[in-house]
Amino acid sequence: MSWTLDEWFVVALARTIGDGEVVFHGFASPCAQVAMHVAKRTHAPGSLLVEGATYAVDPVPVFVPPTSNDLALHRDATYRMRFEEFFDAACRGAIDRMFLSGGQIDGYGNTNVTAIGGLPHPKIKLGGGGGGCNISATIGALTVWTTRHRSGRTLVRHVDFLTDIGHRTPEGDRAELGYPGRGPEWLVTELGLFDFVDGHARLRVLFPDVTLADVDAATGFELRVELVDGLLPPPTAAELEAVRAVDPLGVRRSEFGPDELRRTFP
Amino acid sequence: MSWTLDEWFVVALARTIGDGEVVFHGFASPCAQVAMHVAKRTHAPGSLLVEGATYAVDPVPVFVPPTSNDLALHRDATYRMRFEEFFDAACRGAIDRMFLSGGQIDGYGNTNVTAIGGLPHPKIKLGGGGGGCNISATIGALTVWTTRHRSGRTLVRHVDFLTDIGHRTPEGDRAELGYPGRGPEWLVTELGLFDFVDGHARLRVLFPDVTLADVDAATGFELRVELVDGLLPPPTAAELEAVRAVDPLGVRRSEFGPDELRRTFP
Amino acid sequence: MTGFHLGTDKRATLDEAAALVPSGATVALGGGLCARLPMALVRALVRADRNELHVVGSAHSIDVDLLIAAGAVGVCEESYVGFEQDLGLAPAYRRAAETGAVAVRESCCVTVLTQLRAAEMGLSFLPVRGVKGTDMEALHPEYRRVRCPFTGDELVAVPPLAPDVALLHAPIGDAAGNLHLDQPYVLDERFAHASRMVVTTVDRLVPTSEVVAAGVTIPGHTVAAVVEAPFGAHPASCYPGYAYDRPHLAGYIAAAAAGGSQLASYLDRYVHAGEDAYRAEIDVARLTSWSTCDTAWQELFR
Amino acid sequence: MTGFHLGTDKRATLDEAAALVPSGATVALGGGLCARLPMALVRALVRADRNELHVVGSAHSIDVDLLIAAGAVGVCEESYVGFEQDLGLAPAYRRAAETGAVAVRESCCVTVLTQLRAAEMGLSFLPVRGVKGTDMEALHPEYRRVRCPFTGDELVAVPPLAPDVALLHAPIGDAAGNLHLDQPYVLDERFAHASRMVVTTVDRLVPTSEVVAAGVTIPGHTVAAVVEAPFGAHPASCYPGYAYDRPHLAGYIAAAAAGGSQLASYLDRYVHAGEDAYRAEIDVARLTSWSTCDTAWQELFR
Repeated sequence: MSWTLDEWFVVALARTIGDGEVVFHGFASPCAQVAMHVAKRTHAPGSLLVEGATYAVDPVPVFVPPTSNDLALHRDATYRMRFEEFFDAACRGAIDRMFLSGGQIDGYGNTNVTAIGGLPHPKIKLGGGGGGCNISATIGALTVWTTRHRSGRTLVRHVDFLTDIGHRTPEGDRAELGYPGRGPEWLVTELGLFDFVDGHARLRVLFPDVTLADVDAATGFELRVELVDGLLPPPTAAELEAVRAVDPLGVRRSEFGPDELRRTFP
Repeated sequence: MSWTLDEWFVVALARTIGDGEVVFHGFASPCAQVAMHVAKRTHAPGSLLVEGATYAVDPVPVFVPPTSNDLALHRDATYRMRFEEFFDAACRGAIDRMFLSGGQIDGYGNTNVTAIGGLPHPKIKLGGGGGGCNISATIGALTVWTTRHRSGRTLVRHVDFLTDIGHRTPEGDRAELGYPGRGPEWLVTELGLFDFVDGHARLRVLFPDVTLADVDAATGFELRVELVDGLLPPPTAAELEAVRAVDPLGVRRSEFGPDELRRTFP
Repeated sequence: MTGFHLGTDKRATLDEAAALVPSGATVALGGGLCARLPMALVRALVRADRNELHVVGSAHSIDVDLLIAAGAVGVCEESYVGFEQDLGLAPAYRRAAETGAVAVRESCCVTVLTQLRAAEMGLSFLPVRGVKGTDMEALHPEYRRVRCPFTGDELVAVPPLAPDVALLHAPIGDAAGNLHLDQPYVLDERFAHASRMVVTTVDRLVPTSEVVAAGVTIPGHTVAAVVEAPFGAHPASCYPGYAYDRPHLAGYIAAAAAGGSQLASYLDRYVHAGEDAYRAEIDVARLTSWSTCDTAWQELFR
Repeated sequence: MTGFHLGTDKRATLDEAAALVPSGATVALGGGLCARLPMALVRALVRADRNELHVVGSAHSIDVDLLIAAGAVGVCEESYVGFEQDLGLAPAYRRAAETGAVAVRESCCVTVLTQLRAAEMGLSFLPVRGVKGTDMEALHPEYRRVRCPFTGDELVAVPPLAPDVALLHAPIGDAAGNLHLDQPYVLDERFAHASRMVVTTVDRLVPTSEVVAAGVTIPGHTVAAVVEAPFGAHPASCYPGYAYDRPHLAGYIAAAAAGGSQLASYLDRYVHAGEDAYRAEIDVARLTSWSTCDTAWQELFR
């Protein structure tokens, strides 16, 4: 049995979901989207999935299309939340976990999905943050991810524009801001896996074809490292099968550069 | 052709509705409820009716039942507002007119539908105000009515409890309170018809079997009088036909005492 | 509500449902006036001898009045309790308000809605446009004033209202608690999302596919327990099943107005005897005749 | 919206509809991402040479980008503009933001929702829980802070947002403007109630009874004009009619990214040539094939 990095990456995201959690992903997030369904079909059958921009509850799509507001994603959902119903639930803390990515991510897990170079004079205007600015403050826990760690431009010391809240902003930490959400719990990259301690990312695991020097070279924020064994076991057969069944079009692959897509394991 | 006081009263209420107005009545308001449909079927075909506690838009009920949240009142409605949709529309000024009654009504058109004797020690606990407390502030204009003027206990100098806003409260007038609604425009009683000038009720017409002395004896607030002709013409055949067609059960009659129900015209 | 209620089988008995509502709880009552009231749950709470309930909602009738008649209510924060012009004032509510047996914190539909929305939106306050200048504010020392940072206007600020439990009744629902309602929904949707849990009865427990086909109004993830209770809203209406039972309501009002042994005998016959005995007393043929023709429908109200 | 739109016949042409949207107007765009976008109205506004529009909404794509590409937009206050991982950044938006040709007032879905609700509720402000600590506040000098009178917490206060016009597209609607939508409604309902008027296209203009049978999502009293425009959301999807037209979108993106003559030729061919010519270019068989089987559906995205 062999598998690709994109498959393992999705499995790593999926494992951040606890059984019985209420989980949401935003649009433009194929890896997170696939991961939610993988979790539901493997270790977290009791989770409740809110399907991205459709707000459908626990749908069973036959495939994941590359656009997030598509009828294919509603399949077999008993219920579709209204837009305001979902965002109210997120604001009052009824959603346990959300997946968040960013063009830039700092050591506190703050993300920039608005503009490289900031505003009003962006170097690159990114798409924008959707609802993350508010709901990153109140959702139970966040799984942050990027597939562009190796670029050296993604994990940065300071985000050029703070769109979504991590553990600490220039105006204070979550307690000082009055934010009930617990903030980023995991940061998953194509190089390895971070958790957060004292509100700062800490590297726990490297993918087997990655060295600490690779991560060090690619990370702009202070690199805290405390590696452990057993936190990123290889995908099980069931997990791989779920990834492939959920995502026959391979939309997850659109998040990765061509070099990363060539990585295979073991 | 002859008609009864309850029929003429409903016609008088109906005539306060302008063609093209968006009109609402609350629950426990059979006269107003029937009046809305009479107006729609006679002089105000372009009005939009929001049917009481069902929030159905422009239904055509076959009969008016004596309970306001009943499926019979939805008949042929294209649309039913949600509860919050109606109240939001009322709060932002999208509803042109509402009918309001009260156990007590003062000269400014403030009403008490909460408790005779006030709270916390009421002499008579009335049913309560529904949504009037807020929306009397913002709805375009109010038609206030009572069928108990003659009792002497209804039109009072001071309401024991101010539930719904008229033109002026102890905390100030509508401008001072920041209320965009224009307040009470008409006060219709079983004795006659008042308009409002400088924020105070002014008697304009008596029913033909009523004297000024009757009204004077029955009115607790300062009686301002400026009678005019032609403001309360007899019901037309079309109006009477509409009253009888809309209300075959005679629910409007439940608002009147037995003596008033015996009044016939001409 | 913070925290969804997961799980696919929430079926319960009326007693189990009542056990989720302790004395002293803040209870939102679904439906409105004499339609879709959770009467089987109300009766179960009376049998379970609850007291000091804090009831909240918009315009209600026999649900609140019966709870008060049975001594179950400490605080009443509804916008209206009564039987309109048809059957008049609510006798037990009126008496309890006049004697002080129940604390009257009458509210306004818009205020209650706004407070539920604050809970639903996770906000610690929301402003209302009205209330200022009325006597409602004196009745609610928990309200505050807040100045609009844009206009400088002073508005009334109200706190969030997150009921401990919302008691609902629906014509159909499934084992997971997905409910279909017909309009008007009144505050049932807002109650479901703002409350810590929904406890519901349904006239018919059906497969999920039947609820989905009719349309899911209240999602199962807001619901902690669902009880099949045919005629569970009676003597209120629950169309398309059954209409308003005017003779029963009139009988209740006479008993509640008289109090004493007449009230006790109503409670014995219609509450303490249990739901099976209750249903046996319903004139099913009459209350379901509304759909045969408009004349039959009208006859129900004469 | 203050003031309902009464009347039973609001049928209009695309040109008449566009005439209701002056340059400089604040325009809410219905639908979301690449679904149910009011593209025929967007094209009509470009043909009518509008400029300095202030567009507001949640997550959008070619609707906003095409308006920007054509020079129609002055201020962009959406929460996202782009084509997700599938087709990437929005080329015209990106260029206009980077050159300063459009003022970027990016917002958050929750903030926009809250501002619409303030307008809908007739309130001069509402608080949001988040935003504090982010750079969004600096981007919006119109926000204020407000102190919660209960907790003492400082919250961000946002003003009401009442768009001059909401441009919607629906699969079906009647002459009075009653519209049926399938979920997700995104912000269409909120736009309809918060805006001064709705201007809408429908794939099919049908009798009222057909809209009622499907369910009225947007009531006619919010709607000022309704235009029958088959494939009016294309190249976005409008199920059950038609799916996302990926090749068309890719072609647009290439043209918009190139700018200059390539963009001009896209506009000539697909916008200035008019809707009849536009519809003639649509591969109807392909886009309606999604319903035949899951395999065909998947093929649309390969």
